[in-house]
Amino acid sequence: MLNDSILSTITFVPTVGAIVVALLPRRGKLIQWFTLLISLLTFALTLHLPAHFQYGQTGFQFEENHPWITSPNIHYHLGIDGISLWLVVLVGFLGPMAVLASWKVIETHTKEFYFLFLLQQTAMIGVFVSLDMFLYYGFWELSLVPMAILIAMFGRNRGPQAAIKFFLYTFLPSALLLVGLIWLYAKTGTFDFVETQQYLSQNSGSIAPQALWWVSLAFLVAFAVKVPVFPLHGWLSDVFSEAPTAMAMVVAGKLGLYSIIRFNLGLFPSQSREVAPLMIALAVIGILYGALIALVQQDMKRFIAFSTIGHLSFCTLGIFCFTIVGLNGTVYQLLNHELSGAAMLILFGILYERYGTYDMGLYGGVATRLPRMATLYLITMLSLIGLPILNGFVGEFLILSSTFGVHPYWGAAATLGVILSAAYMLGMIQKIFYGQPSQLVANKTVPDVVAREGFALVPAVILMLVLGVASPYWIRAISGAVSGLAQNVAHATATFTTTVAEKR
Amino acid sequence: MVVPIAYYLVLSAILFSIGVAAFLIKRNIISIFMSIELMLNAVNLTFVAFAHQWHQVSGQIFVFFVMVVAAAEAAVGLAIIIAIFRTRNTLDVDHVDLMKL
Amino acid sequence: MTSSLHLWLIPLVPFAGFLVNGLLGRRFPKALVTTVALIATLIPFVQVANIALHFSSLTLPYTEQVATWITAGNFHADFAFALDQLTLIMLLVVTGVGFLIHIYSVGYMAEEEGYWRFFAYLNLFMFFMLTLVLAENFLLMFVGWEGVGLASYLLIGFYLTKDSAANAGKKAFVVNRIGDFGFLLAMFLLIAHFGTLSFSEVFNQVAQHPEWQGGFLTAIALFLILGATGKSAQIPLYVWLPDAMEGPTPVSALIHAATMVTAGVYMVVRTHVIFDRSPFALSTIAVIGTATALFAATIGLVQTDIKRVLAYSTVSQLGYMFLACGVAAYSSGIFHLLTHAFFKALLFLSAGSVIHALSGEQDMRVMGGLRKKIPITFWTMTMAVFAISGFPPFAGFFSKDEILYQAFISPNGLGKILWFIGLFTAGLTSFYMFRLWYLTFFGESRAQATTAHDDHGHGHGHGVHESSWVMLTPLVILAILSGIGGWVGVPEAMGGHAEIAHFLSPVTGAAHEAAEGRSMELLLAAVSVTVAVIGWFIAHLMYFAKPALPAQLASKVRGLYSLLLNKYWVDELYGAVVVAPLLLISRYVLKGLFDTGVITGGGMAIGYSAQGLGALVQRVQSGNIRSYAGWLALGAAALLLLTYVGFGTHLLFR
Amino acid sequence: MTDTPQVFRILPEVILTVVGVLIMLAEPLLAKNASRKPLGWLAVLGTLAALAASFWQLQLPAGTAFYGTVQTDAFSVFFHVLIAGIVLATLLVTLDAADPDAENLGELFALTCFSAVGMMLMTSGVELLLVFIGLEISSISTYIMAGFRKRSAKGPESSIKYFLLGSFATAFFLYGIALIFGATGTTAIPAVAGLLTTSQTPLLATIGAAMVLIGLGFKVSAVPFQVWTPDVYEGAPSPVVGLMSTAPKAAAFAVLLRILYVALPALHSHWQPLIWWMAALSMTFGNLGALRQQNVKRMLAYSSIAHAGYLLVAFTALSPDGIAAASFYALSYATMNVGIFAVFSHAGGMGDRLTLVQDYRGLAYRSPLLGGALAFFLISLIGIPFTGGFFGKFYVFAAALHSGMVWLTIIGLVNSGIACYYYLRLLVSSYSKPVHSDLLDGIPPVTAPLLFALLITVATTLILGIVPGRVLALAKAGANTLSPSTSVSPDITASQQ
Repeated sequence: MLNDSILSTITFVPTVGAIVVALLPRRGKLIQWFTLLISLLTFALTLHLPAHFQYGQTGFQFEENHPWITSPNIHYHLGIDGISLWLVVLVGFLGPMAVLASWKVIETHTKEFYFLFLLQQTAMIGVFVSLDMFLYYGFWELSLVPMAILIAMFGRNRGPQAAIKFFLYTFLPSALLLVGLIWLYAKTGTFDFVETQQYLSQNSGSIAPQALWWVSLAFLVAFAVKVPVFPLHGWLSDVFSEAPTAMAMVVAGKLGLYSIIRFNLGLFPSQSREVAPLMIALAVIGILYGALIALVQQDMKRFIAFSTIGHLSFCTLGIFCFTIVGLNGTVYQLLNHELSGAAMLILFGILYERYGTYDMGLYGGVATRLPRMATLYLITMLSLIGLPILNGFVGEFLILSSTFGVHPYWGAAATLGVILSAAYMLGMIQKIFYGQPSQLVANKTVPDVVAREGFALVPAVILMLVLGVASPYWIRAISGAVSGLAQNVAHATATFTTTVAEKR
Repeated sequence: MVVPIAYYLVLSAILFSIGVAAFLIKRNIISIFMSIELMLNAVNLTFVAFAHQWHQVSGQIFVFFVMVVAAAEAAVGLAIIIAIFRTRNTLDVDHVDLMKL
Repeated sequence: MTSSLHLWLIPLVPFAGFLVNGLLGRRFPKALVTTVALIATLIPFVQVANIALHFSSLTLPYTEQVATWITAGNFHADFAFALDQLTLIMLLVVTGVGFLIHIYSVGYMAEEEGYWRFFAYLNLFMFFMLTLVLAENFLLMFVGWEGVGLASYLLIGFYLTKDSAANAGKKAFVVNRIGDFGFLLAMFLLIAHFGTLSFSEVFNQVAQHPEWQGGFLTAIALFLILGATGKSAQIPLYVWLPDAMEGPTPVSALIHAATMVTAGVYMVVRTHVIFDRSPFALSTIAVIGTATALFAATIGLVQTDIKRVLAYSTVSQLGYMFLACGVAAYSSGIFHLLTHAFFKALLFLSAGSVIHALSGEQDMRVMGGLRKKIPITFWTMTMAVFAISGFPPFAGFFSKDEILYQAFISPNGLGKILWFIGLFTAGLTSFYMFRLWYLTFFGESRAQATTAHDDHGHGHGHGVHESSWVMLTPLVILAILSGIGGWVGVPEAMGGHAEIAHFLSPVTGAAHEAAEGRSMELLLAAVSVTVAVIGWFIAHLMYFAKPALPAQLASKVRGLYSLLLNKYWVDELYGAVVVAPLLLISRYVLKGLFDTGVITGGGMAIGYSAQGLGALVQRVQSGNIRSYAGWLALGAAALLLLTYVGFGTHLLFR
Repeated sequence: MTDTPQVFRILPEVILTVVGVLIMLAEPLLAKNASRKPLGWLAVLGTLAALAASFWQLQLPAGTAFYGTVQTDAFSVFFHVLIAGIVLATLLVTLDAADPDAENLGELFALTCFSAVGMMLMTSGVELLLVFIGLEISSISTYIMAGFRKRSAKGPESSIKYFLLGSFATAFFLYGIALIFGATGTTAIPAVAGLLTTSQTPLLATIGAAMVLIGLGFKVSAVPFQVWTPDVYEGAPSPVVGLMSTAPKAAAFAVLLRILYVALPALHSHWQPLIWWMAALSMTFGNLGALRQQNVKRMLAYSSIAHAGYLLVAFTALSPDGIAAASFYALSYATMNVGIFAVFSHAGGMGDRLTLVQDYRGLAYRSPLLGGALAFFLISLIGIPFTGGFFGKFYVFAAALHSGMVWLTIIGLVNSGIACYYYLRLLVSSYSKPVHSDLLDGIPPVTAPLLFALLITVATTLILGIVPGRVLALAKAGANTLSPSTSVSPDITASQQ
C-alpha cells in the first residue's frame, strides 16, 4: 500500500513542509523545530525504501507511473533502483544534519531560509526518483533556485556574485541538456527513461550516430559542471565560500554524478565509451589538481572546495572505467563523500560560529581548548583521506583498483592523490589544532561541541565507521543496478565498433 | 489610352519612399508627421489602383478607412506634439533623446 | 584445543580498550584508565601465550573468517585472520613487548596531561598492529598497515602544543602514505593478476605456476618494497623516523623500535613467495637494506640527542633485517626482528628512564656520570648496548651474525660486498652505542650549568633520581630477554639447534646452508666479534680515555662531520627538490596562474565579452527618433532585399 | 451563422466599448479631487464581463459575422481571454499604483478598455481591413497611455517615439496589405490563400508578406524593428508597460499567425527564413542588450525583445504544434510579465520611484511578499521548470526541433542561458542585504487590488507550469482552426538533412 506512493510521499513531504513554514509565524524557534521535524520525518520515510527494497531484482522499484501531460507525452513516473536508493536515503539523512547546522547561524529570515531549504530537499529527492526525463529535468532545474537565492541571501560578503556565478555555470549547460532532451523526444516520442533506453538500444541504427554523439555530449557537459569535473569547477570554490553550510553540503557531487551514471551510461553507452579516455584524464587531473590547490589554501571553505573536487574526481574516474567494481565503488564513494564532506563543512561551520573566521592561519592550538571538536575533526578527516575501516577507503579502493585494472598508468597517477590528500588534510588539522593557541584562540573562550552539534555530527561519525566495515549491506543494492549498466556499456562497445567498422 | 497599373504602382512606391526619406531627414516633428501622411497616401494610391484593376470596391473602401484612421492619428499626434512642446519648448526631434541606451 | 581460537578477539580487545578510554577516559580516574588499558593489552597477551602453549596441537595454517568486508563484482575481501608460525612470533613480540611498554608507560606518563588519551592511542595501536599481523589478506593487512601509521601519527603528536611534534607526526604520516601508495599499487596489481587478495590463494596460484618468474611478480614485489621502505624507514623514505622521536619515549620504544617499523620486514617475509620469484626484487631489498644500515649508522655516529641516536640505530638495524630478506634468509630476518624488539625496546625504555631521571633532558652532551645515580637503568642499558653491538652471548650477536653469514653465503653476486658493508656497519654500531653508553653514564656529569630545563612537561623535581619500579620492572624483564633472547636461534655451528629457523621453516622455507659449512660460520662470527670490539675500543678511546679527541677529529674533517651531523642534508634535499617545488607550483602556477587566471579569468572573459556585445547592441539605442527610423528603414530594406533575393543561405542552419 | 446573432461574435468588444465610453462620460462629472477608483472598478467589472463573454463565445459554433469580417473560433477565444486577462490585471495594478485622484486617471481606464477592444478585434478579425482598424485602435490608445505622465519629460517623449515610429511601421503594414490585395484582389484572409494559387503576380504577395512582417515585427518588437522598445517602456508608467509589453504583442502575434498560416501558407518558403533570422536576432539582441542594463524597465524591454524572438521560433515550426506553442508562449509570457510589472508598479508607482536594479536591493527583506513574487516571476522568465515560462519555452523549442530547427533551438536555449544572468541580477539584488532602505521605505503597503492581480498572475503561471494540459488543449484547438488540415505540412524528413 505504502509502497505504491512512498516515493511521492518522500518527495513532497518537504514541499508541504515548506508551504507550512511559509504560513508559520516568525516566533522563537518554531520554524526551526518544525523544519527539523519535517526533515526527520522525511528521513524516516526514506528508511522505508531499504527496508522494503527487493534486493537482487533488476529494474526499478516502488514505481509510480501516471500520465501527467498528454502532449507532449510526459508522465509522472517515479522509481528507484540500487543506485538511487541510497542517494535518496542520503538526502534524507543529511536533512536533519543541515537543519541542526543552520540552527544558530541562520538567525534572521529563518522563514525564507527554511522554506527554500525544504524546497531544495524536494528538488534533490525528485532528481533521484524521477524516471521521466522531463520530470527529472524539472527537478534538476528547480534545485538551482533555492540554492542561488540562499547563497545570495546568506553569503559571507560576495554572496550575490557567487549566486549568479553558480546559476550561470549550471544553467547554461542545462539549456543544452534541454536541447538534447527535446531532440531525443522528437526521435523517440517519449520522455520515459526506460522506454528511451529500450528505444536507443534497439534502434541504434535509425539515429545518426553523429547526432546522438552531440546529444550525449550535451548531457555530459551539463552533468559534469554540476559535479564539477575539472576544468568546469570555476563556481565551486566561490559557492562553497559563500553558501551557508546547509547548502554547501548538498551543492556538489551527487546530482551530477548520479545523472552521469543514470543517463550517460544508461542511454549512451557507446558514446560514453568514446568519451571515456578524456573523462578519465580529466578525473585524474582533477584528483591531483584539487589536492595540490587544497595544499596551499588558507581559507577553510575554499580548502574544502578543492578537496571536494579531488574527491569527486575519484567518482568520475570510477564511472568511466565501466567496471562493476568501479561503479560500485563510485556510488559508494559518492555516499561517503557526501557524508564526510558534509560533516567537514559542518565542522568548519561550527568553528566559524565560535571564532568568526575561516582563515586557517589565524587558528592554532584549538585541540587543547576543544578536545571533543578535535576528535570529530580527526575522524572526519581520516574518513576523507580514506583510512581503512572508515568509509572513504572502501570506495576509493574499489575505484582505484578497478581503474588500475583497465588503465594502469592513470590508475597509478590517481593513486598519488592518496598521498596528497593526506598531506593537505593533515596540514589543515595541524594548522587549526596543533601548536600553541594562537592569539585568536587564546583570547576567546568558547564552548566545546554542544549537544545540538553533537546530534548533527555523531550519527554521521558513527555512520562513517559503519560504512567502512559493513559495506556489503549497501553494496548489495548498488551492485544489482550497476552490474547491468556495466554490461550494457560493454555490450554497447561491441555494437558501436561494428557499426563504425561497417561505415568505413 | 489606359495608363498601365504599373505606373500607379511605381508612383506610389516613389511617394512612399519619399515619405520614408522625409521621415529620416526632417527635424521638425510636424514635418515628420507629414511625411507619415505622405506614406499613408502613397498606400492609398496603391489601393485605388488595385481596386481599379480588380474592379473591387473593397480597395476603395479601404482607402476611406485609412483616411479616417489617419485623421484620428493626426488628432492624437498633434496632442502628443503639444505635450512635447510644453515640456521642451522645441519641436526639433533631435532634442527628444532623453532616454537612450 | 577447541575448534575456534577466536583470533578476532586478539585485536578487538585492545580496540574495546581504546573505545572505552577514548570515549570516557577523560572522566575516568587515572587508576581506571590504567586498568582498562592494561587489561586490554593483557588479555591478548594471555590469549597469545595460551595459543603458543598449545601451538603444536594446531593444524596450521589456521584461518578464521569473521565476516565479509567488501564484495563488489568479482572483487571480494573478508575480515579473515590467519595463524601460523610467523604470526605467532609476531604476536608474541607485539603483545609481550607491548604489554611491558604499557606497564612502563604507567610510570613514565604518570604526570602527563592527557594520560587517558595516551593509553587510548596505545590501545588503538595494539589493535591495528595485531590486525596487521593476523590478517589473512593484503587488504586487511593494509588496514593494520595504515592504522598503525595513524596511531603513530597521533602518538608522535601527543604533545599537542609542540609544533615540532605536530610537524613530525604529519611528516610520518605523509611519508608513510608514499609507502602506502606502493602497497596500494601492489594490491591493484595483485587484483589484476590473481583476482584475489587472500594470502593463501595468491600464494597457491604462484605455487601452481612455476613458470611465473619476474615480470609482473617483480612489479608487485617492487611496489611492496616501496610500501615496506615507508613503514620500516628505509632509504629513501626513512626520513620520518628520526623526527618521530618527538613522541613520548614509550611510543618510540613500542612503535618506532619494536613493532610498527618492523611491519615492513614482516610483510616481506609474509609475501616471500612472491619475492622468491624475483631475484631482482630480492637484490633491491638487499641493497636498500645494506645501504640504509650503513647510511643510518654513519649519521648515528655524531648525533647528540640520545633518542635520535637510537632512532638512527633503529633504521640501521632494520636495514639488517632487509638485508636478510634480500638474501632470502627470511627466518634470520625475523630472528633479528625478535631480538631487536627486545634490545631496542630496552634501549629506548632505558633512555626514557635516563630522560625521566634528568627531567626531560635528551642531549647527551649534558649528561654523563649517571652510572652511579641510576644504577638499574645503567645495567639494563648496558645489557642492551652489548646486545646490539653483537657481543656474545647476548641476543643481538646471534641474530646479526646469522644475517651476515647468510649474506656471505648468498648465491647473490653482491653477497660478499653486502656482507662486508654489514660487517663494517656492525663496527659502527658498536662504536656509536658505546659512545652513547660512555657519554651518558661515564665521566663527570656535565649537567650542572645547562640542565635548567627547557620545559618538556616532566614536572619532576630537579634531582637526578632512579625511576619507579613500575618502569624498572619492564626494563629488567627486557634486559633478561636481551640477554637470553638470542638463544632460541643459536646456530648449529655453535652447538645450538637454530630453533627459530626450524620453527619458521614451514612458512619461510629452509634456510641456506653454505658448502663451506660450520667452520666458515664460526670464522665469520669471530670476525664480526672482532669488529665489534674494535668499535668499542675506539669509543672507549674517544669518549672515555681522551674526551678531547672527538672535537679535534671533528675539526679535522669538518666537511664530513658537518655532512653527518646534518644527516647528509637529506631532509633539506627532499624539501628543496620535492616539497618546495610542489608547493610553489601549487601556489603560483596552479592556484595563481591556472585557477585564478584561466578558470576564473576565462569565465570572466566570457562574461565581459558578452557584456561588451551587449554594449554594442545598446549603441543602437541612441535615443534619437530619426536614427531609430533609420534602423527601421534599414531593417525593412534588408528584409525586402532578402525576400527578393531568395534564401539559399538559411538552409545551412536547419 | 444564421442561428447566432451577429453581435454575439463581438460581444466582448461591445462590452468593453460601452464601459470605456461610460468611463469617459463619467469622468468629467466627478469632482476634481474625487477619487477615480470607482471608474477603475467599473472598468474591472467590464473586463470581467468581457472575459466571461469570451469564454461564453466558446459555446458558439465557430463562424463569421458582419460579412465575414469577424470570426469567433477557439483561436480567437484563446486570445480574447488572454487579452481580457491582461487588461484585468493591468487595471487592478493601476488601481493599486496610481494616485486615486489623479485628474486623468479615468482616461487611462477608458483607454485601457479601448485598446483591449482594438486588440480583440485584431485577433478575431479575418478581414485585413478590420485587422488594420483594430491595430490602429489599440495603437492609438497605447500611444496616449504611454504618455500618461504628461508633465514629466519622459512621458511625452515615450509617447512621441512610440507614435511616430509606430505610424511609420503601420504604413509598411498597410502597404503590405495593399500589395497582397493587389496580388489576389481580396483582403479577406481566408480567401487570400485560395486566390494566391491562381495569382498572376505572386511576387507582389511575397513582398506584401514581407511588408506585413515589417509592420507586425514592429508591434512585437522583433529585431530589426525593436529600436523603440526600451525608450518607450522607460517613459511609460509601469502598469501601462505591463500591458503594452504583452497584450498588443499577443494580438500582433495572433494576426501574424492568421495571416501567415491562413492567408500565406503557400509562401512559407519565403517568410519562414525571414522569421528564422528575426527570431535568432531578436533573441540574441534582446538578451545581450539587457545584460548591462541597470534600469529595470529598460531591462525588461530588452527582455521582451528576446521573448518576441523565442515566440517567433515557434512560427518557424510550420506545424499546428508550433501555432499552439506560440499561443501558449504568448499566454505564459503575458502572465509573468504582467506579474512582474505589477511588482514594479507597486514598488515604483506610476513614476520613477525605483528605477535601477540596485534600487531593488533588499526588497525581499522589506517586503517578503513583493520579493517572493518578484523572484517567482523572474524564475519563470528565466524558464525554470514548474513555471509557465518553462513550459512556454519548452513547447516552442520542442515544436521547432520537431521540424528540424536544431540550430535555432540551440541558439534559443543558449540565449535563455545568457538571459538568466540579468534576471538573476535583479533576483539576487532583491535578496541581498539592503543598503539604502530609504528608497524602499517609500513603498506603500500592499493593497487588495494588487493582491488580486498577483494572485491571478502567480496562479496562472503556476498552473501553466504544473498542469498545462488544459490550456495547451485550448491552444491546440485554436491552432487546428487556423490550419485545419495542416495546410502547411513541412516536410520533416527533408528538412532534417
